[in-house]
Amino acid sequence: MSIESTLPVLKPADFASDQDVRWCPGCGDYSILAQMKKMLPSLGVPRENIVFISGIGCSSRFPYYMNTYGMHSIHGRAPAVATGLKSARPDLQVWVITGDGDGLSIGGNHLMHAIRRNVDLNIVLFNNRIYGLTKGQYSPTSPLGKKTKSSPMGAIDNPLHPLSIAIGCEATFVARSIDTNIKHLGDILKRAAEHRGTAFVEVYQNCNVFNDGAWEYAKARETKDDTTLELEHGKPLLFGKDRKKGIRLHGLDPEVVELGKGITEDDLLFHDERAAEPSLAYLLSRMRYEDGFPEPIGVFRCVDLPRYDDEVNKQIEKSIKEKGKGDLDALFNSGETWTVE
Amino acid sequence: MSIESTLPVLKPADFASDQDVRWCPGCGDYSILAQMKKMLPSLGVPRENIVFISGIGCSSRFPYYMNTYGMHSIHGRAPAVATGLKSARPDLQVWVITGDGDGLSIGGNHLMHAIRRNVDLNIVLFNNRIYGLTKGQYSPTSPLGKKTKSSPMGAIDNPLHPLSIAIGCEATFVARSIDTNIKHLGDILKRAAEHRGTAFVEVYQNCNVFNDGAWEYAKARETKDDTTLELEHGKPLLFGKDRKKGIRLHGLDPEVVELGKGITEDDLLFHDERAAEPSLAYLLSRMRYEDGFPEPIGVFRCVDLPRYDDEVNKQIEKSIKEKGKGDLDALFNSGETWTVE
Amino acid sequence: MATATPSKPVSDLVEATVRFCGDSGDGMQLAGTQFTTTSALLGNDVATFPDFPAEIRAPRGTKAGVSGFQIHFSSTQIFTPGDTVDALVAMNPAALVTNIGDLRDGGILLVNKDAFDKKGLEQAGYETDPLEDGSLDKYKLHSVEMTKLTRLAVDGLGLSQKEADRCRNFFAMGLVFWLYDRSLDPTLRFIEKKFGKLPAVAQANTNALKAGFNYGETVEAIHTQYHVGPAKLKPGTYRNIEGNLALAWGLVAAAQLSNKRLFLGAYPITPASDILHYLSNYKHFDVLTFQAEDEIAAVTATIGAAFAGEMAVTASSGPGIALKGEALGLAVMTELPMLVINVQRGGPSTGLPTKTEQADLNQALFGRNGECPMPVVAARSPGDCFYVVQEAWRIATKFMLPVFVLTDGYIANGSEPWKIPKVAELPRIEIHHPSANGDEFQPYVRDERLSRPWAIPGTPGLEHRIGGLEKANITGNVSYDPVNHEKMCLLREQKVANVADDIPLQEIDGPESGDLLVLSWGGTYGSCATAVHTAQKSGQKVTHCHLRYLNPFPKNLEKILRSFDKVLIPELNLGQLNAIIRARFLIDTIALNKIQGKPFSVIEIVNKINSLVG
Amino acid sequence: MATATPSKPVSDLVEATVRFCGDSGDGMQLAGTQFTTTSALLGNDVATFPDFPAEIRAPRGTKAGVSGFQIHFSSTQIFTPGDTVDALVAMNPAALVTNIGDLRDGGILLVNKDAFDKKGLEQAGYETDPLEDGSLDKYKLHSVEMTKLTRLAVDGLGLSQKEADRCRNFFAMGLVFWLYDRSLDPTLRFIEKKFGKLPAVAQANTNALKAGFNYGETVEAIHTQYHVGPAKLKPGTYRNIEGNLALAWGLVAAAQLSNKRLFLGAYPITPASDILHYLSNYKHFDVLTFQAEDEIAAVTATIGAAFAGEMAVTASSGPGIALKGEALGLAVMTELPMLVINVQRGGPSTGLPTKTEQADLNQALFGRNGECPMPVVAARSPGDCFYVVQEAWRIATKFMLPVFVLTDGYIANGSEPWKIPKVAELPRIEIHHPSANGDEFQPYVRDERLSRPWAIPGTPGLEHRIGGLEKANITGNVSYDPVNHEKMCLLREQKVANVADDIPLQEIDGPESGDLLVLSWGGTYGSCATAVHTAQKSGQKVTHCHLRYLNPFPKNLEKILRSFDKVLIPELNLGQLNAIIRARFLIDTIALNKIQGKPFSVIEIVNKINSLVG
Ligand SMILES: Cc1ncc(C[n+]2csc(CCOP(=O)(O)OP(=O)(O)O)c2C)c(N)n1
Ligand SMILES: Cc1ncc(C[n+]2csc(CCOP(=O)(O)OP(=O)(O)O)c2C)c(N)n1
Ligand code: SF4
Ligand code: SF4
Ligand SMILES: [Mg+2]
Ligand SMILES: [Mg+2]
Repeated sequence: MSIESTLPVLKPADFASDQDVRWCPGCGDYSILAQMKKMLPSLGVPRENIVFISGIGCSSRFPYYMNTYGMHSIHGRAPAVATGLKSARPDLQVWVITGDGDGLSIGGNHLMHAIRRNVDLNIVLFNNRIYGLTKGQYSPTSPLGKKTKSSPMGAIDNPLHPLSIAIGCEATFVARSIDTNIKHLGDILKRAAEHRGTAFVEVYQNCNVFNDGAWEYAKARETKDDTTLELEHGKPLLFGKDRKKGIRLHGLDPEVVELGKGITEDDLLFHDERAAEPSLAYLLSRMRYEDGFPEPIGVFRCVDLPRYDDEVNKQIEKSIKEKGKGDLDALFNSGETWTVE
Repeated sequence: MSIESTLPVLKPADFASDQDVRWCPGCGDYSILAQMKKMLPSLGVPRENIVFISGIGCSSRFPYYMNTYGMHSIHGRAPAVATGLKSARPDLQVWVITGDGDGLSIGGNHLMHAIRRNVDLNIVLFNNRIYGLTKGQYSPTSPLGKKTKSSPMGAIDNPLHPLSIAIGCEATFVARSIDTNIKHLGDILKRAAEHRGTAFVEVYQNCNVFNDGAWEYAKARETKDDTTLELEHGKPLLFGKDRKKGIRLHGLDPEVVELGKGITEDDLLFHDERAAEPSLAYLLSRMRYEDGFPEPIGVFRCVDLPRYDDEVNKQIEKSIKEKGKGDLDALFNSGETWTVE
Repeated sequence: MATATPSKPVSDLVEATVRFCGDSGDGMQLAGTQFTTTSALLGNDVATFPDFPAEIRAPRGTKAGVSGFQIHFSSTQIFTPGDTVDALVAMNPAALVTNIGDLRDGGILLVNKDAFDKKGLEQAGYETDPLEDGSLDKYKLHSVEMTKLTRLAVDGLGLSQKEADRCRNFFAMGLVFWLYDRSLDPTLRFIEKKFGKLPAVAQANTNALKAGFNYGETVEAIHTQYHVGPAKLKPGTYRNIEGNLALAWGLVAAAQLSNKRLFLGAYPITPASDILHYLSNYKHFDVLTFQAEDEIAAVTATIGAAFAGEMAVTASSGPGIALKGEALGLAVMTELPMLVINVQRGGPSTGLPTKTEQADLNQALFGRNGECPMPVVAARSPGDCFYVVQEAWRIATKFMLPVFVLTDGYIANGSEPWKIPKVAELPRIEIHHPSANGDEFQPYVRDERLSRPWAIPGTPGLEHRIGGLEKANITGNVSYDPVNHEKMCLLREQKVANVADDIPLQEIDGPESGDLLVLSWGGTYGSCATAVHTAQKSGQKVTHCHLRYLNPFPKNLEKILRSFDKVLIPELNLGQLNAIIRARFLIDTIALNKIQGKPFSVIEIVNKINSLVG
Repeated sequence: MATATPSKPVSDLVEATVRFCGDSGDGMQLAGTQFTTTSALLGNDVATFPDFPAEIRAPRGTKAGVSGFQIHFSSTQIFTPGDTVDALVAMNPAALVTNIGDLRDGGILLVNKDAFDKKGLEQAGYETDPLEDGSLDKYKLHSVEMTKLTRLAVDGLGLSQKEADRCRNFFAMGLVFWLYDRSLDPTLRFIEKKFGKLPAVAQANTNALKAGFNYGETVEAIHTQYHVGPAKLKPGTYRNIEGNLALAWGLVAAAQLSNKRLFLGAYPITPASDILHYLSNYKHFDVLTFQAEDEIAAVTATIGAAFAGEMAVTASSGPGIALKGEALGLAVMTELPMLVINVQRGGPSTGLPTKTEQADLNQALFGRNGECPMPVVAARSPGDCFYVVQEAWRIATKFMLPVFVLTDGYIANGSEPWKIPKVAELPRIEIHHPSANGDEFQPYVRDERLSRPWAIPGTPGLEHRIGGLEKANITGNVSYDPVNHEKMCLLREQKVANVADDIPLQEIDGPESGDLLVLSWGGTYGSCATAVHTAQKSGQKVTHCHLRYLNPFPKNLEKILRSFDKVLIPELNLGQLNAIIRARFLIDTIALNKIQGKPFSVIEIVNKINSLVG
């Protein structure tokens, strides 16, 4: 695919399909859709070279609303569909849209393997901590004790932490944002698009029908400065309304400290998204509001490593270079043959 | 199940079934089988209360050779079978035997969910970094560049690290041992059995037919002291023939140091398998021979947290206590009813 | 409040069909349910058909967001929710345009006039206002300002306008209750129970309900009230029941009757999820529900629970059942008893998740690798689900094998009056677990039915290993022996065939021979029964034969089939049972197929019957 | 070394069957392959049947560890590896006891005497030494000290005893080569190529081979040599080919002929893994192999690749295919072309992984939820795999749908001479991808065959979305419309039916009418063809009809079936095609079923024919 040098300049509206958007009024998905449409034109990638692949769930309706190529596949399998597509056509920009159920319950294995292969995909997981489309069962990210249709006495399944898993699976790019934090979300989606390799983005998304307020602490104007922490590469971990609080390491344990009284920014943990080893990213992924920590948003990890889609095609090129383009007649006639007159 | 007070004392041979063991001569699986048989009597659990569940693979033939209850299920699903069994019957001791293909390729998702639910299972993953039973394709733990039947130009799939994943999935017990390190292996299996919750054990296992020598560095008498490091709770991380080498933390990065020249044991990283947060365990799981580190063996993490099988039954008990044992006639007659004479 | 004394003429009817439709946010399912309960309490026979959109909440006012609930109520026995509607309540233009086609000519049409504004009409695609342009002339149109009247009725209770508007469905209900001369009492009780803790809301709904009722009573335009008397049901205590609830109750009952704990391994999927929801509320019945990470984990955990000795059940719908295929092979190979429930929906693939279909019969029979036979039974109506699962569990444990139970979205969500059984009168299910007797334990030794022993872990002396590789008969050891393999394949097949010795002979409804046999299965029961009754009444020699057992067939089925000149097989698929009957009996059956995500109407079957028997 | 001048009497034979058997470590597969190549090079028609244990390396000397390779070679055309064996080479007692049953009375038996020690006999379960106790009297027994003689032959080359013993199979080969008057040259070339870099090993194998040959030449006890002349094959250049290799080559060819890249998404599984292995070696043919994490990822990645515009293929065996069922629904719904290959093995469940069966036909036809039709084609022999996949790809792309290809373990691992085609003479496969033409793009618009356009990402102006929910025809938008759903179900069905217009009429082998038609499909071709030829020779009015197309059937099939008094359907299952034929045509066909993990012997079919046509 050759990209023409004088690309028409696209606008967000150019990325809207002709289909009515059918999420519940007030759903956090709308905001993510809007940020995606807003961000995409900035990449300069022609619309026809973009593909959205999703599984099943409210979130997975996403591709229908984008005027790009797309597939609303089956529950949990989007990363695998996308791996096939991207390996075959590394020139395309491939997005995977998934939910906490789609991506971490039925689809956990494909997610894990796409990430470890570092296929050049942009995976956005809409985490609303509930199964929306099937009307409100607890999901793998629902907190312990969560009462839902299928857990009337409270969920007893210890929740998964999407970023911890991704990091456990050798992820090269891991980030987090929030549906209503629109500028941040747009920036993160762009960073994901620019990363070469699997970019895994968790978005805190509100399901106002079945799990309203799940992320209220991280979204509400009054609390968000204390409950979230915006990661910046090379910068100390600061948060709070006046950025007077920070995270310091005590051995391997992070602790919240107030600046002043002898504690300066230099005592804090500094973020390094490019650290070769993911231990820092892992540690950051463990910081949870319920344990008294601000939850980091932004890019946890971003390192450049070989990508499956690239390597698989390189092996083909190399093989052609070394052996010459395969000659079927020669192949068929290789080995022991005999002739009947 | 009431366990009789005067249990007959069992011997390893009591755990051998009448089936011929059919692994290749020299396979590392024999040693694991032997250690299991040797360790089990020490637990004092009657044979009939032990169940081995496996998937498919050479390793998964294991249950046939144990004179306990057992199921050789289907590829990748043993953790799910075992979750059903154990939830239904928490009184049983349930082992899951799996391989790097069975457990991390097709079965990755079930493994992840059994671990995060902290079902009281003992999962032993025989890691030979190859698909043995299907005769030698690369597995999710095969190193990059590994040439196999299905990767003639070398594998390009970035390998997974079983312990990193387990830790990414909220594991409460994580350990590693080596098939030929029989005393250590026996101890670790015992620790796993004693842990309440999912105990995940990776065993370095040699497949002498399709991947001979994969772990030679960690097994060979000449090298093993330098390439492995035996973890001990509360102790500094020491290794090397004369235990003169150690691991020190530099920020979040481990580094190998020689003791002496101003460096003492106190400067080293101390192991704490009971750390509430798994960041240390995670960091240890990243130390790899190829990066110049000794690979830790032993127990990485061991913490006590609620178990799914226990909780699910507790909710039932609680519900019975609160609502009384369910009365079907009353249930059927609840709500609006009417009578036809 | 007792039934009001009618002040307008009351016309007696044998039966009637009402449909409430409106936006998904309009509370139509609640209105329908209340009308159903009230009618049932009045002694009517009832049959219902809820129909809701696939979207959780499609944008308000759009056609995609229309939700409907149809109730057929009668003073005679009925089996279907009715082909056409006698009275239609349409809360907005989108509901009107999508539902008007089903209102019979001359039928009553109640619309919420307030919703017919410019935006509403546009969203429904109306170019002119149908309330004004004469296009509804063939109906008895009553255009009521429901929004306005509801707001007035709740005025002074301190509700926001949004809250006030949420009471509109109670206004509509009240009006329809008046129209069909129903008591408000059950609904008033319901309001009390449901909103008791929110007195203002409770009062508002009460006011709206009564306002609707009084509106009918007062307004001149509506001159006649209708009355449908009680049906002659068998004596007993009744309740109205939905299929999924009946199924859940049947499972709990089967567990108690067989002295087992119930284990459900499930992953949510429409329209099967409610089984999980209901059962997760029955923990005090010693029911363990496991919400698995996917359908494969659900079924394999179920196999684990079956091995453990539980009453093990997994429930899903088509796409989820597809994922269970491989594991069901393991269940067949290990010869463990368990139930696999498929609440069928429209396929293929994700298909039409909220619509009904019966196109997974082939999947149940053949959707596994190798020769992998399983018995298959199907429920015919909401209440029948209760009994079918008990029967399935009886078969599973007696023959030691997994059994498929088929229901569908239509009976799962539909409801009917259900005669409440006494648990003491339900048949017990005997299960035997062996214990050691000194001999070496042989896990694949067989009894006269070919069943192997169900030895459960924890039993001393019976330690054994099972699995998916072919087993030697008797010993259960892995066996690659060719002759043993053939023997085992035939044994597994025979075991299923033996079930035919243990099930009732097939019953028929109508003469034992004649011109036409209508052969049906599953959720089409009601339409077929009604159509055959119609035909019989008009003197046609038509008999109905409804199959509960799809594998194996009852032993007398062939004889029945051969006693009729023609055999018609109506199915909501492209002819799946039809092909099986043809293959088995070489009879040139006639297929009637419909695959529109909804049940047969009676008339479709009647027409087909007429075309066949003149 | 040219063929030795025979110094003993040579007896001419039309055909012969030899089986090598021994421990899995004994190199019997290699011996068999070498004998096959040599015979093929001599111009014989050959058919082979390798049979290896399920264990990777079962303990040495046990029955579980016995590996065998049977070669049928002939001066006439043959189709099967032979029912019974004329000469059996048994390298140890376990091999003898498990294989002797197939040696014909009077057959030649060559055993390695050295292996018949106490332990070996015990492992095989012999209480007395069969070489001594007279139990083998009905065979021409030659008890040879192969181990000792091999060690002598390689003496002085510096090999360890273990290495020396590994040459025993070459000794056995040499002896059999002498017995059947075959040249050693191809094997010498093979040794050179394979062991060239290890001169000592190469020399040792050469020595052992020649020692075996010379042993035959010299030893008095073996008095006769046999000769099987060349067969009259069609002129051309031939090679011997296994089914899985032919299949892999067929795929590569189909890709080239359709100007596509080949994408294989697969997860290893016996007996399909070799397809992945072969194709992963053909990267220079622009073949991309993706070893997925499981079969679901394999098939869904394949769907992704199909969407991308590749020649997308997934290959597995029964249990893996079971896992693909749900995703195949998506493939059907998205109407994308792709191939799904099932190398069938013994089922159900894990079953008999290394054995053959044809019990997955039902799964291919029905193993999905909803009405989910797919064309199904089946290969009949190793070489036929090459052509079947090309035909399947032609259908897939012409009709825009996924196509099932069935082979089985028997043809996948078996081999036969294969006339090497010229690529230029193979039919091209035309594929059209649309590009924007100014009109709005409609992804579900249809051509005269009902195929929709294959628009691929990267094409400007054709952006569109597909998925598993029901689609509106033409526009491809999600549609819950009842009538559209029925229309789409019928369209998908019709599309498959339309394939019948595009495939050749069914051919038969024998008269156009008669007493009996033998109807077969897949890997039973050889046995059926041979049996029918035998019957025809003995004057019976029997015709053979072998199906390549199982869905849809060729248009003239019904006519053919109705032209015979009886129809016999032999299958390695419990009657799957049989049921389909009965359902479709209402013909009272006769099933002949075998499910022993191995092919029909010719005699089994001949006997059945005799019982039917007297
Ligand atoms: C095989 C299969 N199983 C189950 C379902 C039902 N299902 C659809 S979406 C969903 C969960 C969706 O949850 P999530 O991914 O969190 O998405 P959300 O709706 O919350 O955005 C389930 C269980 C299905 N469509 N297919
Ligand atoms: C559904 C399914 N897919 C594939 C297979 C084939 N298969 C059996 S074992 C195996 C991999 C085994 O690898 P591993 O788990 O590492 O076990 P090992 O043999 O190395 O001990 C595969 C792919 C199968 N049996 N079932
Ligand atoms: S159910 Fe929740 S996640 Fe789904 S569309 Fe509605 S608000 Fe959004
Ligand atoms: S193939 Fe490898 S893992 Fe399997 S039994 Fe043989 S040596 Fe062990
Ligand atoms: Mg969700
Ligand atoms: Mg392995």
